[in-house]
Amino acid sequence: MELLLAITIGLLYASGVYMVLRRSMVKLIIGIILIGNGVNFLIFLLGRITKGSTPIISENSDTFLEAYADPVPQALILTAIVISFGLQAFAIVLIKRVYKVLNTDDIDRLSHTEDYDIL
Amino acid sequence: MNSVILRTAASFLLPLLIMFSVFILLRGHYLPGGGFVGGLVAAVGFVLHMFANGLDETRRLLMIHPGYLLPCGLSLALLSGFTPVLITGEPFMTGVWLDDPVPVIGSIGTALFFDLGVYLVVVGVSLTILFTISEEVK
Amino acid sequence: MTQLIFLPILFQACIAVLLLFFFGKVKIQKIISIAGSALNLAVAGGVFYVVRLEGSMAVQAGNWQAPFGITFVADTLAVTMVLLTAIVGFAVSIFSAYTLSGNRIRFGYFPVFHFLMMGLCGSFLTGDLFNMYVWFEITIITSFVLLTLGNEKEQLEGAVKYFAMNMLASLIFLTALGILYGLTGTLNMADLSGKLMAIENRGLVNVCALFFFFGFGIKAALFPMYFWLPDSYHTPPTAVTAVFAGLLTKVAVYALIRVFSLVFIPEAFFNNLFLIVGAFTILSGGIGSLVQNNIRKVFSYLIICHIGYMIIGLGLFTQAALAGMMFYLIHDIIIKTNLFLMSGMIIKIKGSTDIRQLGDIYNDHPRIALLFAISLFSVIGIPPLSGFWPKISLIWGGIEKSDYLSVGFILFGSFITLMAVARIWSKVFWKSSTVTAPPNAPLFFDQLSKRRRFWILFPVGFLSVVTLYIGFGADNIHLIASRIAEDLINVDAYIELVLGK
Amino acid sequence: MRKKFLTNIILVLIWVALTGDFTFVNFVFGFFLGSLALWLADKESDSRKYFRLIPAAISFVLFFLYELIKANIQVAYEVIKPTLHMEPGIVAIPLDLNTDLEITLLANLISLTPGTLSLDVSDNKKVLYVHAMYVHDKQEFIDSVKNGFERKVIELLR
Amino acid sequence: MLTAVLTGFIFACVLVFAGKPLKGRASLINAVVPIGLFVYFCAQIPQVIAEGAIYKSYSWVSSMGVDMNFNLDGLSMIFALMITGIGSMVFIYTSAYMKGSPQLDRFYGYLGMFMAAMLGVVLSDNLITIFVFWELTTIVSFFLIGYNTHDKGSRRAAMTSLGLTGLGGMLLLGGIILMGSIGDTYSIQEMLNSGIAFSDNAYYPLILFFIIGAAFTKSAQFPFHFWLPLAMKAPTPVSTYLHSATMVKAGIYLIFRLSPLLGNDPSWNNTLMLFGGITMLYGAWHTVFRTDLKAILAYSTISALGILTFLIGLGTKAAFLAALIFIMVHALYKATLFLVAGSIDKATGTRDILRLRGLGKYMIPVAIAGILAAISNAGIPPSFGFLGKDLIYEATLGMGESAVFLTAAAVLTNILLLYAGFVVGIKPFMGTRLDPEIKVKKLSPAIWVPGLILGILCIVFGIFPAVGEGLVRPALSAVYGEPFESHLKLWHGFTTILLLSGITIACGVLLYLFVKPSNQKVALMAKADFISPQVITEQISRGFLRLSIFWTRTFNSGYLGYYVITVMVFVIGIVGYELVAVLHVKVDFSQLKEVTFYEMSTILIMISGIVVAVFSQSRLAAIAALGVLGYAMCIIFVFYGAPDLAMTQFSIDTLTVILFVLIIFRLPKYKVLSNMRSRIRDGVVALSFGTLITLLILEVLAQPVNRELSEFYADNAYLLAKGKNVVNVILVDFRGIDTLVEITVLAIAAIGVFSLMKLEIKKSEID
Amino acid sequence: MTDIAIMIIITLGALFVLFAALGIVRMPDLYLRISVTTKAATLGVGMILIGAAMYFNEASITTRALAIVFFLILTAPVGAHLIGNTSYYKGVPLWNRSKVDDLKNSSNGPPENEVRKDEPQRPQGEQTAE
Amino acid sequence: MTIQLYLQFVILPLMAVTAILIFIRFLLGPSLSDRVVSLELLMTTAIGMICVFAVVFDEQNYMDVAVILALISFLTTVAFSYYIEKQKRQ
Ligand code: NA
Ligand code: NA
Repeated sequence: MELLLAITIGLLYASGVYMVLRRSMVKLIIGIILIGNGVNFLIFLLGRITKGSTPIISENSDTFLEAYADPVPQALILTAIVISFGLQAFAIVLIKRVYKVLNTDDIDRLSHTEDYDIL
Repeated sequence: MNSVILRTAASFLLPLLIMFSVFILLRGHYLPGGGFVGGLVAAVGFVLHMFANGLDETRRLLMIHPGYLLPCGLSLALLSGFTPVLITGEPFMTGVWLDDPVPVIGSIGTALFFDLGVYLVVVGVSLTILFTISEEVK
Repeated sequence: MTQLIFLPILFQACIAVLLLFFFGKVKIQKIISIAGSALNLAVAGGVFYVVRLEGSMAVQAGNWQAPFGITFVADTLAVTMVLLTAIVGFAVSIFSAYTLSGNRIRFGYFPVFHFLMMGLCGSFLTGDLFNMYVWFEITIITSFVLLTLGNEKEQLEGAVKYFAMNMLASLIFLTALGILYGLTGTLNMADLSGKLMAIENRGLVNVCALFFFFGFGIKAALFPMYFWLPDSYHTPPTAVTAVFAGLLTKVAVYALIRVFSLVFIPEAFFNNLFLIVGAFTILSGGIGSLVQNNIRKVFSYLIICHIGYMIIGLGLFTQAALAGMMFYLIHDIIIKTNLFLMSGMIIKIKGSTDIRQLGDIYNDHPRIALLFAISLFSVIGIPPLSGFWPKISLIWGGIEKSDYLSVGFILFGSFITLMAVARIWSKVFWKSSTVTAPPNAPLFFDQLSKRRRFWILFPVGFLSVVTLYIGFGADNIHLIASRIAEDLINVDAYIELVLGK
Repeated sequence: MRKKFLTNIILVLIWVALTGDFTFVNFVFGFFLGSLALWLADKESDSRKYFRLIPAAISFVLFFLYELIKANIQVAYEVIKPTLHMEPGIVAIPLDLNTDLEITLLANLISLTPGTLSLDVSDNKKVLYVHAMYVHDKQEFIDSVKNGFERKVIELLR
Repeated sequence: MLTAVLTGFIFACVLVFAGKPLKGRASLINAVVPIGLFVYFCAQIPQVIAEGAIYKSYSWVSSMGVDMNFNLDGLSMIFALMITGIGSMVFIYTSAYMKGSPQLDRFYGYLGMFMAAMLGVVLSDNLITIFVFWELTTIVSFFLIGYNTHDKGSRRAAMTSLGLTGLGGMLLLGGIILMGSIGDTYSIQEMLNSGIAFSDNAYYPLILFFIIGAAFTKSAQFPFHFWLPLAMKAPTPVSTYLHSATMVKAGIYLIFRLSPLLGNDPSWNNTLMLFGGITMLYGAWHTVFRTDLKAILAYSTISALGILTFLIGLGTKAAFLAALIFIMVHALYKATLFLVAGSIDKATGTRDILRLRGLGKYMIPVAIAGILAAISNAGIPPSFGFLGKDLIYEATLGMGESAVFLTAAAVLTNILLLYAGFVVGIKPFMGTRLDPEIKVKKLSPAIWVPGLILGILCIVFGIFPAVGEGLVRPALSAVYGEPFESHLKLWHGFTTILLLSGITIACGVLLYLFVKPSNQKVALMAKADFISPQVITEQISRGFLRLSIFWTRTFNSGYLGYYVITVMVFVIGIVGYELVAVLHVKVDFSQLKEVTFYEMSTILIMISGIVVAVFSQSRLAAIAALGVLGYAMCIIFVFYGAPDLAMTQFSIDTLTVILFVLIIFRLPKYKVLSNMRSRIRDGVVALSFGTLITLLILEVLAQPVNRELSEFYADNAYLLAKGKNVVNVILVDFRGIDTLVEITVLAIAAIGVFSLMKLEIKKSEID
Repeated sequence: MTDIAIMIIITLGALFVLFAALGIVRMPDLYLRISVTTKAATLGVGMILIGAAMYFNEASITTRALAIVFFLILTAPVGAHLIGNTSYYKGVPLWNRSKVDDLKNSSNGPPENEVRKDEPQRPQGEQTAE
Repeated sequence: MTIQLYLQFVILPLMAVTAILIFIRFLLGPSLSDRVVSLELLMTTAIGMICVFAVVFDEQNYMDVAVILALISFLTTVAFSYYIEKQKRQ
């Protein structure tokens, strides 16, 4: 399964980068979300995965009696997910606003050619 | 949205979701859940209400602008972090717990208030964002 | 006593939260922000003083012993950065209060600004790499908000690129953290230091380090990852750009310094990488600054150019080079902030940023021009002003390592800076301008009340005084920088402080 | 007022069941929480009779489950057989119900049983438009709804 | 002594705030400063002669080895006296010459600062301190050349001179730091005392390159000379002071100062001789082709500087002596000539030599000064110049085999210089008729007195050689290490030297009589401009700017896609390089057997979700696919024991989808914006990056795992932190600060969204 | 014994969900797909939940399972109604073999003519993607 | 055969097939509404799947995930409907 997940993560990164390279702002954000998912998955996988046992201590004991999934990557990913949600929410609204002001979704139309008439 | 069915359903769902959210919040220290998800569930309730009844209606329901939940939540979280500094002189964010667990809620300590702060902030954030946007969409 | 470490962070947090309670109330917010920033300056100064007096301190948040909790460490490097942040924060807070339009303040400028300050202090003080990531995210989101605050056309155009590149950077940073945790199972920097040393597969450690390099490198605007900076830094209100210029790229430089001295042991591969990248950064920034017509873009490219110095210093990694790098960092934070504040003043005076239209500042406002000259000459490194001393130290480092190419680039960078600044002086201050403030435009500098003019000038003057101190009191600054350089080379003290072994 | 109180009690029961903690304190807490939720959620109320609630509800649920399972099997058959023999259509059903709650309940019931889907309620709340899978005879369909679900709803809520 | 140096700066600072009253007539008061300093230095002379040097030390940036150590020895003394003496004259002259200028206070401020900086250069013992003051002179010069701020030519000249001297400054910095790190000190005295031999060091050539480069740019040696004529755009007092008498001699001073340290190698001498020789001939030659008084003077200054370099290059004691005397000679007569030229300009409004004649009777004192200076310049006895010229010839003649060649060059130069001096100092006053268009204004005494004083001194110093001798004696011992023994005399008897002097004067006078300045000659010279160093340098710098524009435009194209792809290629290149070297992962496909069907199908759905998100032509379909992808991830999180994660991911994904859905109104249709080629290129980059990540993951997974952290958390979550959901305990307790920051991020994002949607700024708001 | 009951209930539930899935693939128009799926899935998942509740046999889990069922029963029809309603007005067509369409002719019906007129009038590029 | 094994090797694959079928509809569309409906169904299926997991791994904590899924998934449908409705009005 690790192999499959690793390939999937690679695919998430690749598709994310591909989307970031597109010219549409919506695609840009989709790309960033894709990479973000890839990163979360990467942390999850590299923290080593354990099947089926939650890092929650059972009701009538003080510590774990059996194997449990590493809670640290989970906590890290949780934080990362929430943070990237904040950023994504902002970004999504940003494209809305950009479109409202500039009337385009095309990133390449956001750039002006500089006039270097210094010579 | 102009649907009687949705409106009626939403008015049932809202109290239910709020209650669930508190449940998720309180149980977070022992079971999956916590302030973040809890806050989101509460926010979902209000957002549903907004979809069904319109923004103005939901605003009236909430009475305050959801943005004010942000400083409230943040200061609650900060205060719970400060508590150990003030009480025992231990570092910021050290857990301070009441000796005996309280029924229903479990152990009461700074972590709980911290989670409550998280909850409030999340509700505030989700609602601020969604309200702002749907105002635009209107 | 160690609890003091939290103070700079929490103080800013409290100001910000307090400001949120007064959301939309312009006047109260101004008062709170300025008073808060002044107090914060005192707080940061106090912490700096205590650490200089009693040595580095560490505190474990939540009272969980390292590496299990989040450690906060106040060593000389960290407290110096915190103090600089407080200085910049104080100046910009005043400048903002007197120049920003009420609308921007009404929509949350000040709370976000103080959150940014908090994020910066957090990044400097934390001893935990993942925690540094979250502080970084604070600086990123606040910078997004500040960058777009106002929603003007230019701002939004710049914001998209800024957003994309910075998101990319933080995703790479996060990837690096994931790899690091996978390799070592820890996130505490002191702990990482030892654990990474024990890993046999050095290549993998290097790859991990590379990801950190790219993540921070994008934010620090290194070659060839700097492109977003000149495309966005000239767009928001001056007060905002001033903070960005002074602190935002530097926090990434700080992270590079910290990570590549404490966590990863500097190896030849990285030293060479830094040297090459640093040299090209100087080159790109320098020649970029020569050909721009927007005064803020010139300054933006200068930011890039001068980051190259610090990276070269990091690449040389000798006591002298590191001291030079730190000295430069100290100087650069103050000076870049001031340069952008000045650009704001120029806009206030003339209403334009186009070098071709500007002019006459020297003739119309000779004293203001002289005030500006302090910073302009400092940025060139005209001796004995502040930019001069670190360069000497850097060159020492280069000579020590017999790296004459780097020395050459440092000198070349200085020369280009000289020409770029001279060009500004000639075109903006000397020549006659084609724009003038329209009559009855109450927001232009000349038509402001005397009191307001004073308070707009005050931050520039304040920072100029600091710059002068850095230049003429170079001895003290060099001592601090040398102390930091020692700390960076001998990390054992840091590790012992955190892990208590 | 009474409706509020009753709803509150229901909420308390749900809460207690949810937490699985049948202590007095939890009841009190649940009541407190329920009132809070209601206070937040329900700013207007009209009183109703709840005397016949429990038996009517039980009969209602049983009827509903029966309909649900029956219809599901019917649809399951429809889905797996090789050819499609449906006669779908949208049918307007005149309503005898008057409150929003009643209409909603009916509409949901109709939607929940397979093969039918409430599409819309007319603006004057007198007609319910239902999409149905099998409209062999329009009137027959209308009657089945009116005699089935609508009657049960009226029994339950009036 | 520190006070002496700082006086100028303090004076300048005072002027910034209290300059107003010192503008009009009162500006003469400003001259008190240089005169006072001149007196101060005069008062030191006896002590210097008696003790050899006065050494004062003030600690400054000691931690960097930089202290304010001042060493007033013979050499410094000559320069200090020149600086303050000529400075006094210039200050007086300025008060009249610049009368009415609205920024006179500023001008005096610059002059004061310049004087201070120059004093700093010649008095400092510490190399870095020298550099500090050296750069200050550059900067002040920039301000003074660009004094007429609205004149484009002035600004360009200022930029050019700054560029060249600034470049030299960088070289100097490199040189002195190199010297410092070899010598382990920046104090010249300490270096001398330690007896260090730089010429034995492997880096000697580099030091030479740096130091000589610095000196040459500053002292306008060929091919860096051209900034000096351009600098004539500055007001005449500036040209007098900076660009003839003092600043340009800073380079000469530097070479002088360092020759005991660096001069014991033939490469040093040869370089100086070669460039000095070329410069003196080149400069002198060009004077013939100029018609502007100041231009002629500029080229003759270049030539004189060449002579000095040349002399120091000779390296003999006689040459040093000649150079020291010639510095003084030149300072006196050149300053006089500049003042004369300025006076003429002031009185007539022109400096065009073709139009100037017959001024003698209108401005007798000026004419006297001019003629005296021209005589000294020509080396006609009994002027000070005669003495100087004698010594030059003596030095060249003493050079053994190459004596003839060197002497010939010196003679030729002197002939041409004589011509130049006559053209400026005598020609305007000769003749009887004025140019009809020229009106001669009356000049105030403050204008002609300084020139006259200096002119007279040109002769006085000649008649009383002991004055010069007294000054030169300690200087020579400072730079040559040996005391000066012989005595300077005007009359040596009939010698070869006298013959040479005669030839020089005769040829020069003939040249003056038969070769007249003309516009044709100017035009003739202009034809050769394309190979002049100035034009070549300008072309190089223009080329550099073009390259800069190309570079900047290429990298900062403004297109986000290029930025990202550049970064990506950079990342892939370097990471790939490192990774390939260490990769020993063997992909073990057998582990795929353990993958269950439902896992496989979840992955399958994920991958299809990705594909739809990437390739869908419908934006909402892409977003919905993103949702599906997120939900599939939730399921995988559930597989591997992360319920909290699944919950959060699910709620966040739902919210994101909702946000997208709400926002997407009115956005234009997805369009295919890129062509196939760029899509393939992007695809290749993206896939390589993805592959890299996959390989990296597999490599890391092969490493041993450390679970110290999670074990601690697991053991203590309930016992110490009273929670059973370890993830939540980490979030609110162990790593609570992360969460605190995280919610802050959310709060800020909410503010951001609020302001993004609601804030509208009016165009009139400038901030 | 309970185990077998649980297995049966869960199997039935899974099958209902499977039918729903088959339905959504096979049904010819949107409305039929909604009709088939919403409830089949609700019933199926409800049964699975009850099976799980029986397995754990614990009050808190049972209530949680019931809560989910309750929630699904409450929301599924509303969702189905909403999406059906809006789709209808957006113009998602009925299957061509549909018999009647009362809504079309009612006062609530879609403003057919307007829609048609509207379509080509939208400015190019402004047109919203689906 | 224990209940766990049965669920793992019979029911879970069955549900995986279900999910794939639903996803096929998602891919096919053709209208947005179809995708929304299949998304909703997918989420409902996920609830079931998670419950089955809870039994398979004997991990009651997973039930909470199902609760959250049930609570929140409805919102997606409502939002999409909202979108479709608004779009219609334009
Ligand atoms: Na969290
Ligand atoms: Na959380």
